[in-house]
Amino acid sequence: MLALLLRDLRLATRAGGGFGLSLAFFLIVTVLVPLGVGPEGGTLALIAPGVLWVGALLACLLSLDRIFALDREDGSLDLLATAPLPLEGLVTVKALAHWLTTGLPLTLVAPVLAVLLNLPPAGYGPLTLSLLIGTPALSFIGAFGAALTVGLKRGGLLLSLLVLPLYIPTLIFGAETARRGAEGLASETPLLLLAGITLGAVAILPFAAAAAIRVNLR
Amino acid sequence: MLALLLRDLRLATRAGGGFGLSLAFFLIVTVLVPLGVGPEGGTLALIAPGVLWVGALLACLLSLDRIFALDREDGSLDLLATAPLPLEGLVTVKALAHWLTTGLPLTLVAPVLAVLLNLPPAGYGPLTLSLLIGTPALSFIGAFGAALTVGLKRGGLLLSLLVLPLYIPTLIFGAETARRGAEGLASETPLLLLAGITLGAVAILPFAAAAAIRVNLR
Amino acid sequence: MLKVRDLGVSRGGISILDGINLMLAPGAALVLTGPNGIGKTTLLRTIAGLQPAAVGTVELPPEGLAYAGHTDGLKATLTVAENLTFWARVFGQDRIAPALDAMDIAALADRPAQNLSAGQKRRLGLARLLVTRRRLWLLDEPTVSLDTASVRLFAGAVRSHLAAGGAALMASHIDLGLGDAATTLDLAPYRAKLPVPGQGGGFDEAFE
Amino acid sequence: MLKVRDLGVSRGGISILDGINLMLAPGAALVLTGPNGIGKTTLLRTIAGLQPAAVGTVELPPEGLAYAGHTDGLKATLTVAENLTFWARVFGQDRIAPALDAMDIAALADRPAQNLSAGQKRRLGLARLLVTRRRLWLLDEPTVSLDTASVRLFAGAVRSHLAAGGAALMASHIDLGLGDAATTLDLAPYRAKLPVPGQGGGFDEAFE
Amino acid sequence: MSIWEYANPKRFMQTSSWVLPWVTGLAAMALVTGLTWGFFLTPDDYRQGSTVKIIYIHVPAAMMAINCWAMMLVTSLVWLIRRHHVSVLAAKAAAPIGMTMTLIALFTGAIWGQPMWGTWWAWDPRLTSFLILFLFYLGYIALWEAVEDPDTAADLTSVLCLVGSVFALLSRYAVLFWNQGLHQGASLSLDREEHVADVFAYPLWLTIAGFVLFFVALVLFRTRTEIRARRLRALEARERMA
Amino acid sequence: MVELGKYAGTVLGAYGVSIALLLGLIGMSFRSSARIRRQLEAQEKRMGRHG
Ligand code: HEM
Ligand SMILES: Nc1ncnc2c1ncn2[C@@H]1O[C@H](COP(=O)(O)OP(=O)(O)OP(=O)(O)O)[C@@H](O)[C@H]1O
Ligand SMILES: Nc1ncnc2c1ncn2[C@@H]1O[C@H](COP(=O)(O)OP(=O)(O)OP(=O)(O)O)[C@@H](O)[C@H]1O
Ligand SMILES: [Mg+2]
Ligand SMILES: [Mg+2]
Repeated sequence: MLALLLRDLRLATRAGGGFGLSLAFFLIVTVLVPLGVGPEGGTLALIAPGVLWVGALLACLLSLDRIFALDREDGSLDLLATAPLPLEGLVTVKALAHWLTTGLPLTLVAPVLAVLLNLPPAGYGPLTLSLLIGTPALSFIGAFGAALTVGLKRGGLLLSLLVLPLYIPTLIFGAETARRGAEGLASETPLLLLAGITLGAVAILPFAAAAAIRVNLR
Repeated sequence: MLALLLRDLRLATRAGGGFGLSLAFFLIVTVLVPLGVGPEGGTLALIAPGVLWVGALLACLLSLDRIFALDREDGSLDLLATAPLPLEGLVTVKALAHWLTTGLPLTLVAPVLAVLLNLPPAGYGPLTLSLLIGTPALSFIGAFGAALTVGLKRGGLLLSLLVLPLYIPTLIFGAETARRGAEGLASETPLLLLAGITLGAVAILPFAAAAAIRVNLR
Repeated sequence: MLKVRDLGVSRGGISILDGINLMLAPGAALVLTGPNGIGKTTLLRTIAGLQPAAVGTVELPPEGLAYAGHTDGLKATLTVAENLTFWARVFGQDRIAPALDAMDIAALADRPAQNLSAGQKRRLGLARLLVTRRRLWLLDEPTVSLDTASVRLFAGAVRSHLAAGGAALMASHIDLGLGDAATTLDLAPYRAKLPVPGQGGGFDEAFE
Repeated sequence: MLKVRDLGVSRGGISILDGINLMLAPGAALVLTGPNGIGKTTLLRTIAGLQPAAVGTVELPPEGLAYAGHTDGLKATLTVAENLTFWARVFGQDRIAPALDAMDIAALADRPAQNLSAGQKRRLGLARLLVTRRRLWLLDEPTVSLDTASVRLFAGAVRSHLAAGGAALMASHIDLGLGDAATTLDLAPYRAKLPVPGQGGGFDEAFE
Repeated sequence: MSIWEYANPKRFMQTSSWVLPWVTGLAAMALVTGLTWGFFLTPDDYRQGSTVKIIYIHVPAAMMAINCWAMMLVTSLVWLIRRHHVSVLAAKAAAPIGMTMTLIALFTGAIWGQPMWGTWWAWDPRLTSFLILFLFYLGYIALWEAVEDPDTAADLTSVLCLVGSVFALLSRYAVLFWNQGLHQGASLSLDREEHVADVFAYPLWLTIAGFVLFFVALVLFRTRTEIRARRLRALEARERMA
Repeated sequence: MVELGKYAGTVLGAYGVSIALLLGLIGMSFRSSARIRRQLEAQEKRMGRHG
C-alpha cells in the first residue's frame, strides 16, 4: 500500500506527471474570470469565494482521469487487481495520492489567488479552511467517478459529467462557508455539513469504487 | 481530407466520442457558477457574458487533447504522417472537426444557458455572434497546443497551461463584445478585432502546428 | 495447484469456450494454442479472476497467482529498477537484482521504461513475474517481440520456476522453446456450441 | 525502388545504427533481424520519414510508401469496414472487399474494432496495407499475435504483392513463412561504433 | 571571425569563463552603489513618501522581465534557423530569470499598491499584462520540463516562444482595450515618468544598468550549467553504448 | 539609518521580497551548477577524459 502511495506521488512529480499543473490551471481560471467579467473590484469581491471554489473544483476534476485511466491503459490495473491488495485499499490509496497532489496544494495557494479577486482579507481564513475540509471529498468522489469510467476510451468528459452533480453539495456548503466568512458572518453550520460530506465520502465511496472497477475490468 | 473530416465527426458522435459531452460540461459550469456565487439575479446578469465565455472556453479546452492524442496512441498519427496528405491539411481538418463538434454546438446552446444566468434579452444576439466568430480561433489555437503536447503522456493539463494564455485576447474581445451588447452599447470594434484574431489563427497556426507534430513524431 | 472444472467463458455476453477441464500439478506447464479469436486471452483472464466464469469453477492456490497479459503494466517515466521495485513491494518482496539478471536487463536498470525497445519492455514485463514469487503463472503470449536469445532466457526462467515447484499456464502461437517441459492443449475443440437453453450466457437465453 | 545509402540512425541523440546500404528492386523482399534493441524499429521509422536520418540518404518511390508499425492505428469504436474504408480513402482508393477477403476478416466486417482479439486486430492492420496500393511496404513485426494459418495468409499476401512488382522491407524475430521469396539481413554488424567527432549524433559530439 | 563562432560550445565555455567574473563584478558594483544611493541618499517624494524607494527595484525588474522574453525570442529564432545548440540553451537558462523578474515586478507592485491605491491588486492594464507574461514564462518552462528528448524540447519550446510572442503582443493590446477608461487609479502614479526628478533618476539608471549586467551574468552562468548537463547526458549515453 | 516613516513596512517588505526572490534564484542556479559539475567530473573520471 505504502509502495503504491509512494509510486503514485513519484509519478505525479515526475516530468509530465501533472503535479503543479492543476495548480496552474487553478491560477489560470482565477485569471480568466476577471478578464471575462470585467475589472471592477466590487463585483469581483462579491463573486470571489464562489469563483475560487468552482475553480478548485474544476482543477480537481481535470486531474481525475489520471487516477485510474493511466493504470488501465498500460495494463497495471489488471496486474494490481490480481495482486495481493484489496481493491478497496487500492482505491483509498489512489484517492489519497490524488488529494496530496491536487487538493492540498490548491488549498495552500487559494489565499494568494484570493488577492487577485479582491476578496476581503477577513475571508482568507474561512476560504482556506473550507477548502482544506472539502477537497478530500472531491478526491474521493472523483475516484469513484474515475472507477466508473475507467473502461471507456477517453472517458474524460463523461467523467466530468458524472462527477459534477456529485460535487454539488460539496460546492454549495464549501462556497457558503467561504462566502459567509468573507462577509464576516458565522460559518460553522455549512462547515460542519461540509465535514460530514467528507467523512461520508471517505468512509463509503472506496467500496463503491472498488465494485465499479471489478465490473469494468471484465 | 474529406474522409478524415467524416471519420473525425463520426468518431466524435459514437459512444464515448465526446460530442455532447463538452456541451454538457458547458451546461454544468453555467449551473455551478450560480451555486457557488449565490443566486442574486443582479449579480448574475452582470457576470453572465463573462461566465458564458469562460465556460465555453473551458469546454473547448477540455476536449482539445482529443484532437491528436488519441490518434497518436493508437498509431494512426504515424500512419497519417506517412499517408499522402500534407500535415498542414491534416491539422486544418482536425481543427475544423473539433470546431464542428465543440464550438458550433456551444454557440447554439449559449442563448439558452444565458437565460439561466439572467442575461438581458438584448444580449443574446451579440453573445451568439461573438461565440460564432470567436470559437474557431479557440479550436485552431487549441490544435496548435495539442500538437505541441502530443508526444507527452497525458499532456492534458500541460496543454491547458500552454493554451490558456494564448486564449486571452480571444476571451477579452469575445466577452467584451457580449458585455457591450448586453448593456446596449456599440460592439462593432471588439467584434472586428475578434474576427481578425480568428482569421489570423486560421491562416497561420496550421503551419506552426504541423511543424510541432513533425518534431513530436520523431 | 490449479483446478479448472467444466469452465465456460464468454465475451460481451456470447459464450466462446465451453467444457474446459484443466489440472496443473506443481512442476507442470501447459501451453494453450488455437487460432486467433478462439478465446485464449478470455480464458486466461477468467482464470485470473479478472472476469467471472459463465459456468464452472476455478480453484487457485491460496496465495494467489501472477498474471501477465498483452500489456506489461510499465510506467513510462519510471526507470526499470523503479518499476520492478514497485511490483516487488506490492507482492511483499524486496530483492529485484536476481530478476534483473535472469532477464538480462541489469544494464538497463536506470533507464526510463519509455526508452526501451519493444523486446526490452517485454523482458522487463517478464522480470516482474520473477519478483512476485507466486507459484502459479498465467502468461498471455509471453514471447511476443522477443529475439531468439531472449526466448531462451525466458524458457530457462520457466524451467527453473517449474523445478522449484511452480506451475505455468501460457497462451502462445509460437514455440516457447520449452520442449518436453510443457504439454500443449489446442483450444479449437472447446469452441462453444450454439447455446443450449438454460445454460448461462445471454440474458435468459434471449427468452427462449 | 528503395535506395538507402550510408544511413545512420539515432534515438534520443545517440546514434545506434551506422553505414547501412540497402537496395530494393521491384519484386524483392528483405527481412531485417537482430537482437532486441538493435534498432530495427528506429531504422524503419527513419526510412518511412517519421524521423530524420542522422547521416546518409534515403530514396523512395515517388508515390510514397505504406508503413505499419507496432500499433495498428485502429479506432476502437469504428467497425472493421469503417476503419478500412477510411484508410482506403486517405490513400485515394475505394474498394475494400478484396483486402477483407485476403485477410479472412470479411465475416468480421461489421464488428467494432474493440471487440476483436489480438490476432484479428493485427489482420485488420495488414488488410490496411492492401488497400493503400503503395508499391513499397515497410512492416515492423507484422506477424505478432498471428496464428499459423494467418501467417500463411500474410505470406501469401506478400508474395502476390511482390509478384505484382511491389517490394517489402520487414523487421521480424520469427520466420515469416516467405521461404526463398525474401532475403534476410542481420543488423547486428551495423551497430554504431563509438561516435567519431563530427559525424552527427550528439550535440557537437559533446565538444571534444 | 564571425559571431557564430561563439555558438560552438567549447568556444563559448572558454570565452564565458573569463567574461563572467568581469560582468559579475560590474553587476555587483552597479547594484550596490545604485541601491545604496537610492535607498539611503535620496529624499522622500512629497506625495508617495518613502515608498518611492521601491522604484529602484520595481522598474528595473519590470524592464528585465520584458527584455528577457525578447532575448529568448531572438535566441529561439537563432536555434530554429541556424540550429546552434548554445543559443537555445541560453533561452532555456534565461526563462527562470525572466520569471523571477516578473514575479519581483508583480510583488513590489502589489506591495506598493497597498498604500498608494489602497489595494494589493487591481486589474490595471499594465498589471494584467504582467500576469499574462508570467503565465507565458510558466508554460515555456513547463514545456521544457515535460519533454524528455532535448532537441525535441528545444524545437517545441522555440515554436512556442515564437507563437507566444505574437499572442503576448496581442494580449497587451487587448488588455489596454479592455480596461480603457474603467480604472483611474493607475494614471495617478504610473504615468509620472516625465516627472521623475533627477535625484531619483540617477540612481535609477544605475540600478537599471545593474539589473542588465546581473541578468547577463546569470544567463552566462546558467547557460554554462546547461551545456555541462548536455555533455553529461552525451557521456552517459556513450557509456551505456560501450 | 534612513527615516522611512509610516511606510517602513511597505518599503522594507518590497526590498525583502525582491532580495529573497533574487537570492532564491541565485541559490538555485548555484545548486544545480554544482550538482551538474560534480556529476560531470565523476563521469569524466569514470570514462577517462574523452570517454
Ligand atoms: C503588481 C503591480 C504592478 C506591476 C506588474 C507593475 C508593472 C510595471 C511596469 C511593467 C512598468 C514599466 C517599466 C518600463 O516601462 O520599463 C512599471 C513602471 C512603474 N511603476 Fe509599476 N507596476 C505595478 C504596480 C505599481 C504601483 C502600485 C506603483 C505605484 C504606486 C507603480 C509605480 C510605477 C512607476 C512609478 C513606474 C515607473 C514609471 C513608468 O515607467 O511609467 N507600479 N510598473
Ligand atoms: N528515447 C530514447 N533515448 C535513448 N535510447 C532509446 C530511446 N528510445 C529507444 N532507445 C533505445 O534505442 C534502441 C533501439 O530501439 P528499437 O525500438 O529501434 O529496437 P528494435 O530493434 O526495434 O528492438 P525490438 O526487437 O525489441 O523491437 C534500444 O536499445 C532502445 O533502448
Ligand atoms: N466485447 C466483445 N463482444 C463480443 N465478442 C468479443 C468481444 N471482445 C472480444 N470478442 C471476441 O471474443 C473472441 C475471443 O477473443 P480472445 O481475445 O480471447 O481471443 P484469443 O484466443 O486471445 O485470440 P488471439 O490469438 O488473436 O489473441 C474473439 O473472437 C473476439 O472477436
Ligand atoms: Mg489474445
Ligand atoms: Mg521494435
